[in-house]
Amino acid sequence: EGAPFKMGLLVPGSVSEEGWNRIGFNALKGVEAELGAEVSYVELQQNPASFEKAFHDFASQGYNVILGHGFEFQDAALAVAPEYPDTVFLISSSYISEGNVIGLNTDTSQPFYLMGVIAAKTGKKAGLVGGMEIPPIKEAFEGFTNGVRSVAPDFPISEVYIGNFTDATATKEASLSLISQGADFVLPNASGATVGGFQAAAESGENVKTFSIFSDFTSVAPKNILGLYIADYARGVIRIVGDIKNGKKPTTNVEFGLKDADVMQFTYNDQAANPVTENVRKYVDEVKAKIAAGEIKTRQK
Amino acid sequence: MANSESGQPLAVAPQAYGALWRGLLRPLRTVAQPAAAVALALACGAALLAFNGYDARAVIDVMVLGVFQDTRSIAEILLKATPLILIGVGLCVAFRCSIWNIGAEGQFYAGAAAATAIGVSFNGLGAWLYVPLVMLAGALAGAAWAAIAGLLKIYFRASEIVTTIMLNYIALIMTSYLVTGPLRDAAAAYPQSARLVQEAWMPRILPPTRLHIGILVALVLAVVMYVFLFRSARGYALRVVGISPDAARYAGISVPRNIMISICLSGSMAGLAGAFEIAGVTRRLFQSISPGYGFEGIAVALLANNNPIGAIFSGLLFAVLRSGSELMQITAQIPQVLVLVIQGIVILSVVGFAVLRIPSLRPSE
Amino acid sequence: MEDLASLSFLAATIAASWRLAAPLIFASIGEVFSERAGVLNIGLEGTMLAGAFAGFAAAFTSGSILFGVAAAIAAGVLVGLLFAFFTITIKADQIVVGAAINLLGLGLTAFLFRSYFPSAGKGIDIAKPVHLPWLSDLPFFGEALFRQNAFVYSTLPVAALAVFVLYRTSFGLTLRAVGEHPKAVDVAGRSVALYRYGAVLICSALAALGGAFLTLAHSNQFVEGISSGRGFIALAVVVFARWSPIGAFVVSLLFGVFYALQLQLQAQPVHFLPYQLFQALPYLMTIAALIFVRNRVGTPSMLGVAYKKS
Amino acid sequence: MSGRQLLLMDGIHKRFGPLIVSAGVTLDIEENEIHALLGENGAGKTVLMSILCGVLSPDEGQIIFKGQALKPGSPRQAIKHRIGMVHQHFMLVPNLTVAENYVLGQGSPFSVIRDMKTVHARIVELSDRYGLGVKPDALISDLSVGEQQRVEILKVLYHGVELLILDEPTAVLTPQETDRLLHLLRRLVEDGKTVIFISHKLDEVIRVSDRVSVMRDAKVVRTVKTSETNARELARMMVGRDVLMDLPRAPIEPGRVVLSVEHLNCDGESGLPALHGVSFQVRANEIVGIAGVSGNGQSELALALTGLLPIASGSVTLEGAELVGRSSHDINQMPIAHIPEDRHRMGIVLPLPLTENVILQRFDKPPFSSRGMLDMSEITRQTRDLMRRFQVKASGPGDRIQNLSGGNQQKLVVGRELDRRFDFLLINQLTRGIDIGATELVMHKILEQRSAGKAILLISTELEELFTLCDRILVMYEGRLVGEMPPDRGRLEEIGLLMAGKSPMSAA
Ligand SMILES: Nc1ncnc2c1ncn2[C@@H]1O[C@H](COP(=O)(O)OP(=O)(O)OP(=O)(O)O)[C@@H](O)[C@H]1O
Ligand SMILES: Nc1ncnc2c1ncn2[C@@H]1O[C@H](COP(=O)(O)OP(=O)(O)OP(=O)(O)O)[C@@H](O)[C@H]1O
Ligand SMILES: [Mg+2]
Ligand SMILES: [Mg+2]
Repeated sequence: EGAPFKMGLLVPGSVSEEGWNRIGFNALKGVEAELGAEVSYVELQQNPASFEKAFHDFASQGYNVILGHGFEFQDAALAVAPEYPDTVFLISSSYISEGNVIGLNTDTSQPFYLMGVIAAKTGKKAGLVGGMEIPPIKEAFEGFTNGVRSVAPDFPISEVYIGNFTDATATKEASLSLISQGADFVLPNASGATVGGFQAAAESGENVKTFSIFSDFTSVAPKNILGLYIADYARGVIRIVGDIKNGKKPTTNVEFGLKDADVMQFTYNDQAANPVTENVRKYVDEVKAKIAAGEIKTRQK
Repeated sequence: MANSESGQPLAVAPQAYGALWRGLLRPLRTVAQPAAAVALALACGAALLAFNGYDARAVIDVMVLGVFQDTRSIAEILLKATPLILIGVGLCVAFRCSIWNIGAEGQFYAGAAAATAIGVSFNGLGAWLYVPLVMLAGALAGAAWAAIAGLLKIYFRASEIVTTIMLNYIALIMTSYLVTGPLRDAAAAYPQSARLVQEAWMPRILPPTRLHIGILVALVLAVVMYVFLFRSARGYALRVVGISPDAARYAGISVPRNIMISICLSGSMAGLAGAFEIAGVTRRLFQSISPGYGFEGIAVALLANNNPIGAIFSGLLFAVLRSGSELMQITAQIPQVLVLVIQGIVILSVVGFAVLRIPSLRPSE
Repeated sequence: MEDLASLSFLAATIAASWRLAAPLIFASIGEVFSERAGVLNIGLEGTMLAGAFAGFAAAFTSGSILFGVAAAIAAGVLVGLLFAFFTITIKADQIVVGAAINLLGLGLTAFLFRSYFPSAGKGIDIAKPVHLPWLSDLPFFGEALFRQNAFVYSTLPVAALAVFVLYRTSFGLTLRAVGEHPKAVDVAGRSVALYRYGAVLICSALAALGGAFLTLAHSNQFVEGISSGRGFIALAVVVFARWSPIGAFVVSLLFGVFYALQLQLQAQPVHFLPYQLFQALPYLMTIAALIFVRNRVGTPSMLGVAYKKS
Repeated sequence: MSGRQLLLMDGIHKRFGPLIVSAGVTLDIEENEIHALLGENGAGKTVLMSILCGVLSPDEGQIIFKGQALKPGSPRQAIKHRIGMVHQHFMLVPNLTVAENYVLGQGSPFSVIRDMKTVHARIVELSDRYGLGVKPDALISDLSVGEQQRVEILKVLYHGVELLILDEPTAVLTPQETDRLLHLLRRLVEDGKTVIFISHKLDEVIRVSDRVSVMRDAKVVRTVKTSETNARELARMMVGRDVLMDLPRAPIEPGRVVLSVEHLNCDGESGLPALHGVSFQVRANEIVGIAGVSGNGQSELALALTGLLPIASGSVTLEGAELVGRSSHDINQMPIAHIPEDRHRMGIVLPLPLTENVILQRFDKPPFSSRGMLDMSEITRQTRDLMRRFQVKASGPGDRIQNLSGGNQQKLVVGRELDRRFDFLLINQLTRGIDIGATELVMHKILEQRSAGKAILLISTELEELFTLCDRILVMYEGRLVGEMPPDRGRLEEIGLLMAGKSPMSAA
């Protein structure tokens, strides 16, 4: 029992970018700091062929927990897991629960639903800019759309995909093009390239509104960002990994939502040129409570 | 590996001692040069690490000992080398015909998509039929995708450099459409195709590792392509077209025909690589099935001086570097992107050494 | 779909086209110089990344965009020297070295970015749009053309300067000769190698500027691989433009138009086509355009061939 | 000829790898003379001159010009001392105009080109003075070879020369053009300039030069006064044996018609009509010559006959089989052999070894290949054999053909073509640039083919060659056949006029 507790992380991109990969990285660092675990990570550039090997590399070196940060790791984990019954394979944004492979999911559609509500209450037209059409993005946008629809069924929404997660310039141009077509609420969601969307909002005047997602981007567009949705996925992961360390392996998949206030922080930016009014905030709080209580479905499952 | 002479069959009558001397010296040189180049590149990588505050010893630990630690590691290297060798060998053929096919990446995607389409479609076909069928589908689709650039060149004089680059983007976008549309696995959340029917899976040759027959096919094809290029009549015609289209026309060698042959051959190899990746490794089609194999394949071919046998070695080298870089990140948290730097330096030092030591390698006017 | 036909849609598309074209204009005009001198530099992508990173790093630490521009040019010149040393002095194959430059550019910028900017969430203040008196307030043209930043405007003087240098100076004349008949230049008593060095350095410096445009004048951050293939597109632009700087400017703009258009079309609320079709539009249009302008001439005849003095 | 020394090249050594191309050459040139340089192909004439004007640097030795040692390997230095060279392969940039070519390398590299008007004016003035007819704004790529030659000479004059070097300037000129050139050279000497003149044509050398230096095996073996020697002696000095200057041509009656061309029309590569209703026949045992100034449709005729240029209308039959409409691949399968005009562009593949050049058309046929695979040992054997029979000088069959001198390349091409199975042999420029020894050899081989019953069409700008070999000579002008002549040297004048587009009748 003298062996140190070890956790490994697989990310599908670069941890240096603000965005999805950074979230996973922060979780890893949190586990290291709070649980005293020995940690390591590997970046796999969206290449499915290398996933299995990376799991093997970690597992064969005696790692106790391996977090595959993204549903795309699920297949590879399932293939490798039977060989290492003592290792727990956690998969982000997955609903899996098969032996030692456990899905962790942050239901992003919930905060995006709230953003949709705000958009519909404060604006005339919404524009969404996605990286690639993959589930976390689509789920988020679905939540946003449902949020909008719950307030104003005819509220126009446009969607643009730039086709990658690196071209911040494309995100910016796509956002500008949406704004030129009348969108006054733009929401970028493209991992490393997200920042371009805020840039576009900042350049288009104070009437264009947006929302900072996953990280704090207020310095890029202080007048335009109405609020922040910060995902502290790390808190959730630390909780689960702590349980595992203490011998309490989860038996089903885990889903974080607005109910987990430590994981999902939803706040407002009072520096915004047109801050969200008290009335709207109150309405949003009610919706939020209902979502947390499971009374509102933010997306189909 | 970077030996131009092996690219030209000079059957000079053997003068006993000279031949013996050459026989000993040439292999030595061909091994020594790249080895020195790689050592230099690793040293540069280590210096870069040390300079930026990382633990530089990790490079040596991992590169020299780590990557070959067990059967699985070696199998994984061969697995990575498979697409690189296949694409590199194919590009040797295209480049020898002066067809600058930058489109192996797109042809790889085309092959992968076709292999998937075939691989998910039938049941009860039997592996002995299904496996070749999947390979054929990949090769044909790769060739067809490349043929577009060939036809555009022949009929519209459109530079293949431009068209293959464009076709790369289009193939990527098409794959994205396929996995979110027609080929999408309805049951999965992730945009990916359904899993291939088990009979279509490439037989594994070293269980429990993932190594499959693809590597054997790649090695055989490298030899076949070498013989084709430098020992066969048709390969000779192809090289003449590559050096001097006017001389080819004068000699009654059809230039368009050889353009099509070379670009389709290289496309089919890239397509085949795509099929192997699907049916041998991932078993599904994803949007980003290639981490840039097609571009790395260009470097593989060029590093091998467009010699298919050489491409085996440069392909292996690049696979080792990639494997090592993943391991380095796990063991020493060294950013994996360092591998790109090391690859770049390997190429530069190989051409540097080659030019220093073999005068005949200097490009002639 | 009625707003497709509206003037403001048009103005926005034109403005976006020019912005999207700007990095391509820099890089492709640079490549025109290099290829006119007979040097095929496929290392544009890596060079652009070097410029994007150096520009960002310098501007981030100093807070000055001008400093960023200077750093980007310096980085471009360094990359150019490396490329030139291997291709011109050592006479290694230009495509091989170009491929290596691309790997180095991508790898080194990512490596350094991670090592020194672990969490650069803040980014830099990018170049501001320049308000031109009177012009910027014109009803339609103001929005379409005259609300850009200095980088975008500078594509015009850069193109004009390129034309002047290439066709009106002794340097340009010799440069064009070097790509066609280097020996004639040698016999005329000029160093082929020196001119090729010059051409490559101009090429790399401009490509690096194109890269710096991305971080200093468009998005305020460096992202690994931010050039996203623009270096390769620029190569295509040069061929399409028949090795002319004006052509490179126009073709880059055309590409910008296609790209802006696909973004605009995707954003249209009612369409039943897969969005990938729109994404493919710029590339499909390029191929279509190549078919229409068949029978090209003007490839420098010594393109890609090293020059050996004896 | 003043008798004062202008230039001394002393003990020049130069090697390319193992090949010694200058073995301690010493050459002295006097002021105001025309000094001819003679030598077999590959003797090292071009290399020596390249060293003189700084394009190559010598391994050893020094160059003393007007009593001053020149820095070796510096073209600038040579230009500064007003040493100018017209190269065997033209040094003109094809996509630039004449004037632009002239200002290339002039002035500061960072200067703006302003004064093109002055440049044009000076070109026109010089051109008029020497009667060269050079247009300053013409694009080089639009000019014929002869015109380019004059542009080259004027370029050197434009830059102002004291020592003018001409490397085989007459190889592509018509007799009239050659006459004009030789006159020009004499005028230049009268103007105080000095000329070094390289040629394989002894009669020109005798006519124009004051002294002759002969090179053999990378050395200058002798320098003599022209007035004290003759062609036969010069030939012996070069080759080391007596050379037959006039080959005996057995009188044979021509046999059946092998090639028949009727009303041939076709367009050139530029798209303009190049041939207008060309009709002629070539019979077995017959050599038919086509004379003409280059650029009058001869190239197009050769390409059309071999399927390399599409034929607009007309008919070409070979042994009764129609060639029109067939691909060059098909025509290659027929009993036809073709010695092309531009060997660098078509006849050979420069970076490939001799072996792979020998098999160029027959690579997929026995004995060179069987079942699709090349038989390398057989190919090597055949290459050696061909090298021996045609006296091709090279370090071995594996040598890259680009390392051979032009004459040796030509011998290989001639040998390769004569080894093919053919009834009709098409030759476009047989002896261009090859030395008299090699000329004798290949002419001899061609006459052998004539005796063996082959039909031969010889296109040439070289009247001497046509007179020696042909049974009859057709003259081509602006894409038309304008006359037929017997190979009678006495009617040289008449042929010259026909070639210039003038009817001999009206001229007379
Ligand atoms: N263009 C053609 N027209 C008619 N027959 C042809 C043509 N090309 C090839 N053939 C015939 O088909 C056979 C196939 O041989 P091969 O493939 O070597 O043809 P090829 O034209 O010589 O090929 P390459 O163009 O590579 O030289 C040839 O021997 C010839 O008889
Ligand atoms: N760059 C080179 N590399 C290697 N060998 C060369 C080179 N240039 C010339 N040679 C060789 O040097 C020798 C002399 O060549 P050179 O061109 O001077 O002959 P030449 O006397 O001018 O012949 P010709 O009458 O055919 O023009 C030849 O054997 C030739 O093959
Ligand atoms: Mg053939
Ligand atoms: Mg010569």
